[in-house]
Amino acid sequence: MRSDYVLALADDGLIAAQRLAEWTSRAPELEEDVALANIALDTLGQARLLLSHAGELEGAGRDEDDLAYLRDEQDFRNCQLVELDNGDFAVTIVKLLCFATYQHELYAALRRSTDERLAAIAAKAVTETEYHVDHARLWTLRLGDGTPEAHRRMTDALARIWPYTHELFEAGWIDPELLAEGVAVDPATLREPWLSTVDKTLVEATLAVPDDDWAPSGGRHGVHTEVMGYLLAEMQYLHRAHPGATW
Amino acid sequence: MRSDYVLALADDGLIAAQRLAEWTSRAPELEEDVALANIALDTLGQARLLLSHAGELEGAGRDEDDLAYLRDEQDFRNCQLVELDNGDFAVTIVKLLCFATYQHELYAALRRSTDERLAAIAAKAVTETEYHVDHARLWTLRLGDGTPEAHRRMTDALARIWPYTHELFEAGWIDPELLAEGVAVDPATLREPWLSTVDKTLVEATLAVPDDDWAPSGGRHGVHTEVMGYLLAEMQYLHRAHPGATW
Amino acid sequence: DELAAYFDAVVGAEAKIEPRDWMPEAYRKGLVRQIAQHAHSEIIGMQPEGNWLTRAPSLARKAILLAKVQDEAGHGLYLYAAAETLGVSRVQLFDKLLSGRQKYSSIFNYPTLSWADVGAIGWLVDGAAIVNQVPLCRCSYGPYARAMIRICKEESFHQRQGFDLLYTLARGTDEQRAMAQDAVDRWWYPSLAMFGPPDADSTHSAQSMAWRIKRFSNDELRQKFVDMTAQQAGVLGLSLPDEALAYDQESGHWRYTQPDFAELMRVISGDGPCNRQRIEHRRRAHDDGAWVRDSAAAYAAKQRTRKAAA
Amino acid sequence: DELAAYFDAVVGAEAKIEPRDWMPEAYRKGLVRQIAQHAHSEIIGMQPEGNWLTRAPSLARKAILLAKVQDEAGHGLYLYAAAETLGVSRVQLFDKLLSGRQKYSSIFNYPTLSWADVGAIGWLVDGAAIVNQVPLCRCSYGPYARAMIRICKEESFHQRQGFDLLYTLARGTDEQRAMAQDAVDRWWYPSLAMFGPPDADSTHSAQSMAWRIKRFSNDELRQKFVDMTAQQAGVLGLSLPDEALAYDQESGHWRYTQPDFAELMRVISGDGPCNRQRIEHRRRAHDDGAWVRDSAAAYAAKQRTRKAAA
Repeated sequence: MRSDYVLALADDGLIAAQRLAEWTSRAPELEEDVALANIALDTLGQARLLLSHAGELEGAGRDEDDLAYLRDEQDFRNCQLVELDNGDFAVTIVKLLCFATYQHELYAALRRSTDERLAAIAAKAVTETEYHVDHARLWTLRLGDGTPEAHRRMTDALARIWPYTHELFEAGWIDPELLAEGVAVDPATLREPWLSTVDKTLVEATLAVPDDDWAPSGGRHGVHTEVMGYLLAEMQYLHRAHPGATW
Repeated sequence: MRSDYVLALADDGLIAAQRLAEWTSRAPELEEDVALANIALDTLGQARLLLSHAGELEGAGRDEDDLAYLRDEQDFRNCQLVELDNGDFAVTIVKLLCFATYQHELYAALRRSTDERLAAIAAKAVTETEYHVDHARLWTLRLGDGTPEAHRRMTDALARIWPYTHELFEAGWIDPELLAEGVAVDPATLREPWLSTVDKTLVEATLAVPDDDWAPSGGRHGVHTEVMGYLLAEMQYLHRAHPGATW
Repeated sequence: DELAAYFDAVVGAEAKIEPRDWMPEAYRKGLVRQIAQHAHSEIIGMQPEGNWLTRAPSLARKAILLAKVQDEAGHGLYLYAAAETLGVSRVQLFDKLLSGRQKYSSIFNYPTLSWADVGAIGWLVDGAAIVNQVPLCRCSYGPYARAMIRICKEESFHQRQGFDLLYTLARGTDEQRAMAQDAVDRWWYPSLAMFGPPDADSTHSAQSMAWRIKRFSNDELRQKFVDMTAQQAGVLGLSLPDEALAYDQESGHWRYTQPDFAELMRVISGDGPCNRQRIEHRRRAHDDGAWVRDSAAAYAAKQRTRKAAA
Repeated sequence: DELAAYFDAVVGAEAKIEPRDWMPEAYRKGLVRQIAQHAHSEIIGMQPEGNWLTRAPSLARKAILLAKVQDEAGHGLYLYAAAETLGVSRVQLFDKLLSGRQKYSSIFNYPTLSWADVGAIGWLVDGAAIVNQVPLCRCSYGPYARAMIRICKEESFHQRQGFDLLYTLARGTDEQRAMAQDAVDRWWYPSLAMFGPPDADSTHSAQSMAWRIKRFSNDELRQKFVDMTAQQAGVLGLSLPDEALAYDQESGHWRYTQPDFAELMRVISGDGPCNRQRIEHRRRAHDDGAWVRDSAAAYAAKQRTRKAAA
């Protein structure tokens, strides 16, 4: 279903923004508080457009808030990468580098989607994600090629995050018809440009792609990690505590 | 109202047990995992009896789960002490020492309550809390009079927790009629024996009562600290996500 | 002397003193203290509202709140930059905040206990801030005045958003309405206290007035705020927790009960509900970020060396 | 020699070997490995269920779950004590767990994703554990056999509680029923895999049988579990995710599809969904608690000195 595809992309952004928002007032410097909030805002904004589009495609009358607040965990289709705990700033930067680069490649390709609305959302998002990638890249350089402690933290962060990047390029969950019709992009085709961009930054930062072929997955089928339930409880509690209310 | 009084005592135990349960599988040694779970179980058990009693006194048909899961934050009447984050093991032990000693004095006095059900609950609880006090006392000695690092952590923990102990002995929230009728115990009368017990342990542990007269309060009137909302979201989410379900 | 005469003339003519101009040491010191305290308030002020970011009950409100808290960080940045034109560094000022040697607005030492508090802060706290700050847009020190113009524009946007949030709640379910009223009840007197002690007890004021930094007394500003807010409360359909509140036909002002200034003094001196928490939060963020800042500095140094060698 | 003959006679007579008795080195080593792995499983097994303690949807269930997880810690303690009678210390064994040199049951490398998982673990995982462990109550090594008697009693209590939890969900709302079915679907094959590889690929078995440690083959135990569980699934009104599942009149057993043993091997070798998380959690608890254990040791030493001096 086309709405399932759009929903998965929306959930990626929604959950990524939720994690980024947790950083607010906790960043290493003020400029970074501004920057992370900015990226969270962009990502949330993209997610909102995608959620509304998915809701309309579904045709069951669900709006962005119904989809964000009233679905249960197994109905969320985001990749597991975005739900992982923020960890320290190194983990956050590695997550951002991997995820923003993926989103950037994806949106760049989706500008040519035959779903015009999706193409329009992608066209706007691609310029936003370009900035996210750039921001993550600069921090990767500063941390990878700065002090030994930061280098060690970045290495640990890469070891922790890398296994979850494989799921980004899985294609099995996408309705083949959507690929045939040119609505969806085959994620497997994004892997090579993604890896080349990420690897280039890592090498420049004196870091390296970890040698680890563990590839956890399941998010696209509604199977998440144990932290997801806590994230949703916090995000949805207030909305659910007041059924039918307008905010 | 008598039900409000009982509810406040119940909430103390419910929230204390919730925090203790967070320690499970995280304790410094296995024996302590067992011990903290034991104390949590006792405390939760007491809270359940008190909640049921409060619900019956109220007479609106609310059972222990309605009261635990369907009240909003400002309807919880627990003291702020019990809702505070667990912090490290030192903070947990200081909280336990202060709270269990308070509960022990309270239940000892409530054995003579003219509310027979309350007196019966107190009679059972007083032997349980005796063990809690003893457990907290032993750890206070081991940490206060052990290594310098542990001593420092205990000193920090006391500084953090002590201000919140004052609220335990406030009486203003209790209906004077309940005191006159011998249903309730005036918390102010518990302070002296409480302080003498706690101080004796601290002195033996080479620690000292902090010199700090900041006395935050509000819990008895439904005004909590900012961590309480997160605690309740986690505790109540699942129950609220399935209105009317039986578990 | 000549410099002092020029300074007095500029200030007297309602023109701007700029960083390169001579200024009395007390003027400089007072401004640094005031601008720093203002910047600190923006930074600490991110916490009470930030507390609801992950729990905002709609995505539209989440985005608005995220943008607002981001604006606060931005305001902090402009203000530290304005203070830096007076010859102090942000690092020095930040250190004074973290060590408790400089204050921030005591309003942020109260907790946000429900979603409605986000609305109450926008409506009342930002409302009071605007009343306090609008006159500062004409302040005699150029960089501060210019920062305030930009900040006030954004604050008034935030104030309308807070009002709108409460307006929605006040017209929502019974629980939402109760939540809104409870928030207003808790934030009203702390907002009144934002204007400081009564004029009779206020220090620094006369000199600040002469130097065109302060233009109205605490009590004048407080009255202006009450007049504005009492009317808006009617539109909201929420009550303010003051039985004495009444419109005085004759004076054209609202009569109101003064806040408990003894409580204000307790909170300022450190014993508000969240003083320790707010500073500890900021200190932890600072400490946790130390390795990041160190690495960024080390990287920048390496880059400089590389460029020099190239 | 004489000692070996005595050992063989005791084992052959279904009597117990006790710590003071002579035993073959391979018997001792094998037992240490088995008991330690069993103890580690209890300790790591606290995590998946502990994950729902703060979110249990009723207070009665919260208390039951808390008691259960506490029992698991208790089982770990008995088992480490049983292992210690064989001349190894708990500290040594724990170190092997944390460094990955000793395994624990791979079942705990799957996540608990909903409240129903708590029920599925009780019903299926504890059910499988009981089938595995009941024969161990007659094991030739006394301390292990006695620990198992106590543990099995508690496990069967847990299994009934898990069944009861699922029974309630299966008769609840549509969402609850779906939650229960989803949990059973996810936990079924991992539970079957708990009995280990098929007999054809199993090592250690013959010697264990001779020494009266193991009494049934992996496949025999797996069949016993399927027979028991298939019937109970009918009572629950939940299906097991195996279309081939069918009662075979002739043999009196249920036919079933074998689990994916290749997946089992992947999970054992470290690539299950939660292997890294489980060990990291335990290691963090251990590291965070180091200062506590150090201080307790320092205090105990001081007390000894004081007593000696008194």
